Amino acid sequence: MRCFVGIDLGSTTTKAVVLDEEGAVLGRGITNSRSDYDVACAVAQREALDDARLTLARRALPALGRGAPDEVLTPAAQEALLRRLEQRFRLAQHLVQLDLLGAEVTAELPAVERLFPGARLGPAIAQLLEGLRAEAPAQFLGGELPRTFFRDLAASQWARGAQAAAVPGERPYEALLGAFDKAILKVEGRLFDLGLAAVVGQAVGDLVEAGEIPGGRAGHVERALAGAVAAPLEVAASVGTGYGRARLPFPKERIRSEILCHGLGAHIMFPRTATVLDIGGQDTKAIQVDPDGIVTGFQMNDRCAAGCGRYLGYIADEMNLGVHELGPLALSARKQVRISSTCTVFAGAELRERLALGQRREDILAGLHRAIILRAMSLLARSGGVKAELTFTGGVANNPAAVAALRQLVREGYGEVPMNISPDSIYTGALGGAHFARRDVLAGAAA
Amino acid sequence: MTATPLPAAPAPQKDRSQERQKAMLAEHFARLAAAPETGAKVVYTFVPGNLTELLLSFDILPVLPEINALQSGMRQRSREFIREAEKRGHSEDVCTYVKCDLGMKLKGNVGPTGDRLPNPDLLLLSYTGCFTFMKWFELLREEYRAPTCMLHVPYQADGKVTPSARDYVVRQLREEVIPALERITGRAYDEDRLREHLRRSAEAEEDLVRVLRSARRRPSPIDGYFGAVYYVGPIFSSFRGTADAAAYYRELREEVDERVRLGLGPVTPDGPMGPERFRLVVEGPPNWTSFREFWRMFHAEGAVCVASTYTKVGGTYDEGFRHDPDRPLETLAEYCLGCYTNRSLPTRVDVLCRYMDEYEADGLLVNSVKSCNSFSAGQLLMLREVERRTGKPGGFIESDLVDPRYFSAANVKNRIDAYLQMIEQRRRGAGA
Amino acid sequence: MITAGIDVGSSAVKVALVEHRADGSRRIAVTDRERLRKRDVASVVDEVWARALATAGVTHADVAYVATTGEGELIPFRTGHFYGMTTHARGAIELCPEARAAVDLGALHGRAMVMDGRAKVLGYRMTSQCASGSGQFLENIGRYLGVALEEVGPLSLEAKTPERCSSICAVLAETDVINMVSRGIAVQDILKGIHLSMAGRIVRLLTGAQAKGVVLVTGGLAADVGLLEAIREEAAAAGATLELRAHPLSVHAGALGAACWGAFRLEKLRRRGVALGAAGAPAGAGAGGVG
Amino acid sequence: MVAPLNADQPAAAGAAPLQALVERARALSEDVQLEAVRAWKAAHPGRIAVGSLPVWAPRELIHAAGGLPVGVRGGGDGVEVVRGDAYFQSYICQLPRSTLELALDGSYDCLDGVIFPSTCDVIRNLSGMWQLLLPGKYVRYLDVPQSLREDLGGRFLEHELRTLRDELGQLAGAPISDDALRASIAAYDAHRRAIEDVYALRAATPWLAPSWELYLVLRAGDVLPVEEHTAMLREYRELAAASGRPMEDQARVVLTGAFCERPPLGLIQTVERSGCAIVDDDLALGLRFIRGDVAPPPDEDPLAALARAFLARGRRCPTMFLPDDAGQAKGEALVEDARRAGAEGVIFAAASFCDPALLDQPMTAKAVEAAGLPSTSFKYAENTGQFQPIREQTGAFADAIKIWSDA
Ligand SMILES: Nc1ncnc2c1ncn2[C@@H]1O[C@H](COP(=O)(O)OP(=O)(O)O)[C@@H](O)[C@H]1O
Ligand SMILES: Nc1ncnc2c1ncn2[C@@H]1O[C@H](COP(=O)(O)OP(=O)(O)O)[C@@H](O)[C@H]1O
Ligand code: SF4
Ligand code: SF4
Ligand code: SF4
Repeated sequence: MRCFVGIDLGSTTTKAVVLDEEGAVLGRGITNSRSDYDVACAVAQREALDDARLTLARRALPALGRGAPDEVLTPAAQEALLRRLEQRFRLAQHLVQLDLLGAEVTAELPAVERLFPGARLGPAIAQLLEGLRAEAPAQFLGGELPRTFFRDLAASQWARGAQAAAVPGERPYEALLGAFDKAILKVEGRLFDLGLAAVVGQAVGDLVEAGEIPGGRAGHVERALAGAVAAPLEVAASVGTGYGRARLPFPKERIRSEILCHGLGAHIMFPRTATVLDIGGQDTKAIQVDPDGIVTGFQMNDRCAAGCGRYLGYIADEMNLGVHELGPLALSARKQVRISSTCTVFAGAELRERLALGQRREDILAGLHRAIILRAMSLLARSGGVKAELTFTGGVANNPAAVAALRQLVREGYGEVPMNISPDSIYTGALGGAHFARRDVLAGAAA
Repeated sequence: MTATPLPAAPAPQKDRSQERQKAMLAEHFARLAAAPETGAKVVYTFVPGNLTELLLSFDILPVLPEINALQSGMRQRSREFIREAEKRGHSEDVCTYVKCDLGMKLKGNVGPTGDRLPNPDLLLLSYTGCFTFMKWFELLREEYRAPTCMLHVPYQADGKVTPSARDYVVRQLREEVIPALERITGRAYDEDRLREHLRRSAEAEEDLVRVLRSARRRPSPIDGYFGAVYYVGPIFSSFRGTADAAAYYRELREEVDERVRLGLGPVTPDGPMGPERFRLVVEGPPNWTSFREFWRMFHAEGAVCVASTYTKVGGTYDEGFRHDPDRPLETLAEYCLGCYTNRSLPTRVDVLCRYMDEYEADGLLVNSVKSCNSFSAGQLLMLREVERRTGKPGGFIESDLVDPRYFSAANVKNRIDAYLQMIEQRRRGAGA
Repeated sequence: MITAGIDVGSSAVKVALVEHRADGSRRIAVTDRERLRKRDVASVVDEVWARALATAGVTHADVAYVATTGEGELIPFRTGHFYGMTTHARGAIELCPEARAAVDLGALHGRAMVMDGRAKVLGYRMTSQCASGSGQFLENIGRYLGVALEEVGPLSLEAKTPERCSSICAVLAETDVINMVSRGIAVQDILKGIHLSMAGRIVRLLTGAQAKGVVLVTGGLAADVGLLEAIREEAAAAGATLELRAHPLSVHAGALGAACWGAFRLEKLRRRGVALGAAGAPAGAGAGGVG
Repeated sequence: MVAPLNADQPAAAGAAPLQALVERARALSEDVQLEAVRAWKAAHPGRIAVGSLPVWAPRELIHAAGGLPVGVRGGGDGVEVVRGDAYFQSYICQLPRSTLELALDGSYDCLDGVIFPSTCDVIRNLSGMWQLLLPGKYVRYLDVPQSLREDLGGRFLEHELRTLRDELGQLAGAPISDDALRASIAAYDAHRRAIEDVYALRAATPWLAPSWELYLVLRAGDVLPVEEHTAMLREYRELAAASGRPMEDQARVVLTGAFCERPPLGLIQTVERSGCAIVDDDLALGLRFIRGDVAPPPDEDPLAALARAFLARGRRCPTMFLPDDAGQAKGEALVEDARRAGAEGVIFAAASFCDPALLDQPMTAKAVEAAGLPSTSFKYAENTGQFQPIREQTGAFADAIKIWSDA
């Protein structure tokens, strides 16, 4: 079938959205932006297409719910099957990447050992890799799927393992980390092909084992599912946007500014959107749109990256937390410490100074989130204010403390304004891009 | 803030006028280089509120430190000059024009033509539209140990030239400036000569205005920002009131008239511009260190700047002001008081709205430069006001005049593209 | 007599023990350093302190004066505190008596000081609010590039056509770097470009403080040979006559300087007839231990 | 790292009244929303309150119109700036942002007008922004002459002041009489003397009147009627002199450059706690702008006297041009002040992006150095929250002065 792709190459993450002919979202994909833009795009697009195939599988499943009573797959079983399929798929991908990592680390070993005379890392590294491998099934087949990218997931496990394994002189911590840092870049630059089809059998098998699918139906279910995920997807058009769009391997007319894409994306998700606030990794945008989703005005932060998503990243690093953990922690604050500087680079220093003054971590975090949103409020004011409805997009919209601070400050400044936040807000730009792609093709067909 | 590049750099138009301007400048710098031998007197002064006719009437050669700074920016020397000034304890925060000029002095005071510039016999501090000028000459005074003559030009806070302000300036001209010029030249003030220069100024001003106004046509035959910074060159600097300048503007006017007749658009350093797609009014000075690259971000997209405020810092002739030979000192005072950045913010908003209207622009773009508080403080409000009054969208970019550290091409281009795409989308409606 | 200096930095804790002999000569008994790596500062201090004492084979009670510096003001067992530039200047003189200036390049700040032969600080400059070009920044970039801290310097020395970062902000510079990689710029050239931008700032600090002659680089970045080279180049380009040096113990300059000032202070107090209790007695009034 | 900032408490016996005074001053100095002004207006119906931005404005004229002169100096670290930031790029100082924030949130509604004295391009343009954003409010941009000649600058200033006098009279509903102006000048002469007395006490015995405390007392003057503030200053001087606080061994420094945007209190405390005693400063430059008394002889026009005092005894601070024939080179005045206060060093503290202060600094620093005084410099913003780098710097500065003081 024909589909349309929007790709948002952000400073932090690269997002892709796939639409079907009717403009419904088929799939979404995300990866961390990296120096090889082509790979980042390819990975995000491949993920989105895989996700699209999952959607197709979901669409195909109800058919399995029809037939003789002892043959039907109950809706619960269908759900379980889909979930399992996704889990199996993510696990398989993870294992492939661990293999790549193992190979790369091993290849880098001599170079690293040369830097640390006397170091012998081989056995420790083998052990570290083994540990990662052993942990994988529980990580993916248990409950929630991990929400972080391979890089981050592996990095934190690796750091933990390295800390335990380190012995000064013989196996310095720095050397163990260094080997990982080198290898991970290579791993990220590698494209690997792993279709969903490869794990259909495993997923079905798991459910048979769990007694959710009658053993006799296994073959039938497997065939139906494999057929659905193997359906050919033809990308009819793609539009690129985002910070790195100028370097996307797209012709110029297939590139749209982030402003237009975020405006349109927000309009598509929430048609009554009048104002869009987008906080990404290193910029913040305030956009005004008309009832058709056409941008009427916008403002972006100036050259200083203070108060953007990266700021939270630095803070999280400093606290040894994941970015997604910051918001919940901040929400548990009892009071807010007033923070004035949102300079990203000094965030850590300020944090330490405040902690040393005896202030609580949660309270400082609450203050930091408010400070970020205060800056965003200025930008909103600059762009013409907050009008109903306000849609909050970009990665930072995933942060509940940022959302809470925004709600409060909007109420203080503008009264009760309906506010939209979608769990998929990080894909807003890519969604807008995909719609531009679709419109371009439809307009071309009409002409 | 101010003034204009040597056309020796990227030439927008290989026209006769262009050649003439180049020759005028070369001659001027040659005279400056020879000053130590010829004994010609040299006065350093600023562009906004310059008293060129008066200086000419004393046969004094003006040097404009702002132009030094600008040229250093275009010649890619500013980074090193600014570094030199910062090395001497200047803050990263302050106006880079000052630092760039100071750095050039510290590095031997070699001007754009490669000749050493002569030291000043007098620092004529005509302090118009910006407080930094005062500090600038205090700093130069320490370097050159030259006498300083202050001409304090009050601000047009209420949007008009008050009689008290004019009298104050005239009296200063008469009692401070003229005596200082007499002192250094040993000559008496010759009002008839001054009148003669003023008459020529008015002539050139008439032609310049006609050139600038040609941008009201579609397509506009000129770029009223990037191109016009070359056009205002002679009149903003050492040539206002000379026969050369009058001839230059006559020639320029004829050339532009010809373009109009032929229905041509502007010429850019990369050749004639393609079809005109966007008409913009621009507020704020340009960036000099990446001038061509900056211009290209506009013309490559078919955006022409039809009017700009920067080209009015050395006089707001298009608002009707002409030097009047019959009231020589009064006219100089009114000229100083009327320069663009000496006008209150509400007046500046009025000017911009008028431009939007008269030049049928699609939008207002502000290039906010870090150096210049005089221009920049309040621009965001001006933008909002113009948007509100005209209903046209505003765009906002940030850079600097001559500090390459503050020009991020990717950043600026990103915003300009988004802005132009927005105008396009609005024009086309939802289907874009 | 033994005095100690403890330098609590933003990325590492450094300890130095100095033995002062009766004839006025000194010997550096122990230097030790432990990276914080986001661990609790107090426990890291305790760890390195105990280790240093053990290495020297002395006990806490043998130490006549414990001088803190950096962010070490709150260490409970300190005798007195000296500010960072005071101690780095002293440490620099200790390591390199000809030095008349020092530049301390640590994880977050850079600071230049000019001093006389007695380590009297005559002038100094610190980096301002905007933090681009700190050691931390270099570490982040290294991680992006998959280059270990120890490799950064040697790689930078190999650069042929360094590519400068345009951004003034460290965050935006990170993106610049990704951009460069995507444009196929060699790692060597990127690192050198970053070194040059950092060096530009550092040279401005030095010249701003009016440094001349021998300059000792102190702090962790003294180990970065690429940065040192870049500073030399930038200094030459700026026409500054500086002779840049580094010492293997450069990173310990703050702790060493603190230990030396501790002895100086002790002497001064003794002359005034004030006796200090055993080390660990609470520090006297006032934030500074000097005066 | 440092003890909580509000731990400073007056120590010795008799501390209670001093403490009460300081607490009152603290409350007034934190009153950026001008509650005190509102209260004053309620108690004095029909009278005007007129604000002025730093540096110098003729408060005497407002006072003579029966009005309350109010210092408009931004929000310090006490307000969250949203709309103010919306109008200013990141490379402009903080003062206009928080000032505009307060104007837009209604805090300045109690002001009948605002005077913007010629200070810098930022404040100049702010006057225009005020006109656009708060239409209908009285706004006066007050140009001050850069020519010191009485027949030139003097005449111009007199004309400016006369315009202001007429306009304030209209605002207040009755013209300002010469007698009223004379009385107001006298009130401000007394105020100037009271300030100088406190400064003198601090310069002699800084430990008795620590600067963080004096700073609060000075800032209270932004909202207090001049008579009350004079009384407060006198009372403070007496209480502080009698406080019996122990002497501290600190380096004696002059703090300069902070004449417009106010540094946060924590910054002053940081400087003091790192070992520096501030013995002179330009934190209240506007109030100390004219040195000595203005009071004219009975036969002289008081307005002309004010203009003349400005020309003859106004400070040549960074916002003013120093003419060739001023009789003094750049920075000499600062060196003199430092000598008079017995300072051992100079700290240049400028607001970030403050062109007047920062462009002046290399010149004055050179003069200071030539006079053999060490100096150091840093930048701040009114809402600076990170004092660590500043403490390192002033601490090292104090260390150097103290270690070598008797060597
Ligand atoms: N799950 C999450 N929880 C909290 N914050 C998140 C999450 N995911 C992303 N972010 C924030 O979003 C930022 C990246 O936003 P994004 O819109 O992807 O930026 P860009 O488009 O510039 O790449 C990160 O810096 C981080 O602060
Ligand atoms: N071998 C090395 N090569 C290059 N840089 C190094 C090396 N070791 C440490 N550094 C740098 O030194 C910095 C730490 O310096 P240090 O003076 O200890 O900082 P602080 O006192 O702020 O903790 C680190 O950020 C790191 O970038
Ligand atoms: S380093 Fe901090 S203050 Fe400087 S530009 Fe970056 S975020 Fe802004
Ligand atoms: S502040 Fe602006 S007008 Fe003033 S000297 Fe600098 S660039 Fe020119
Ligand atoms: S702080 Fe400086 S730049 Fe800012 S308003 Fe005051 S004088 Fe002007």
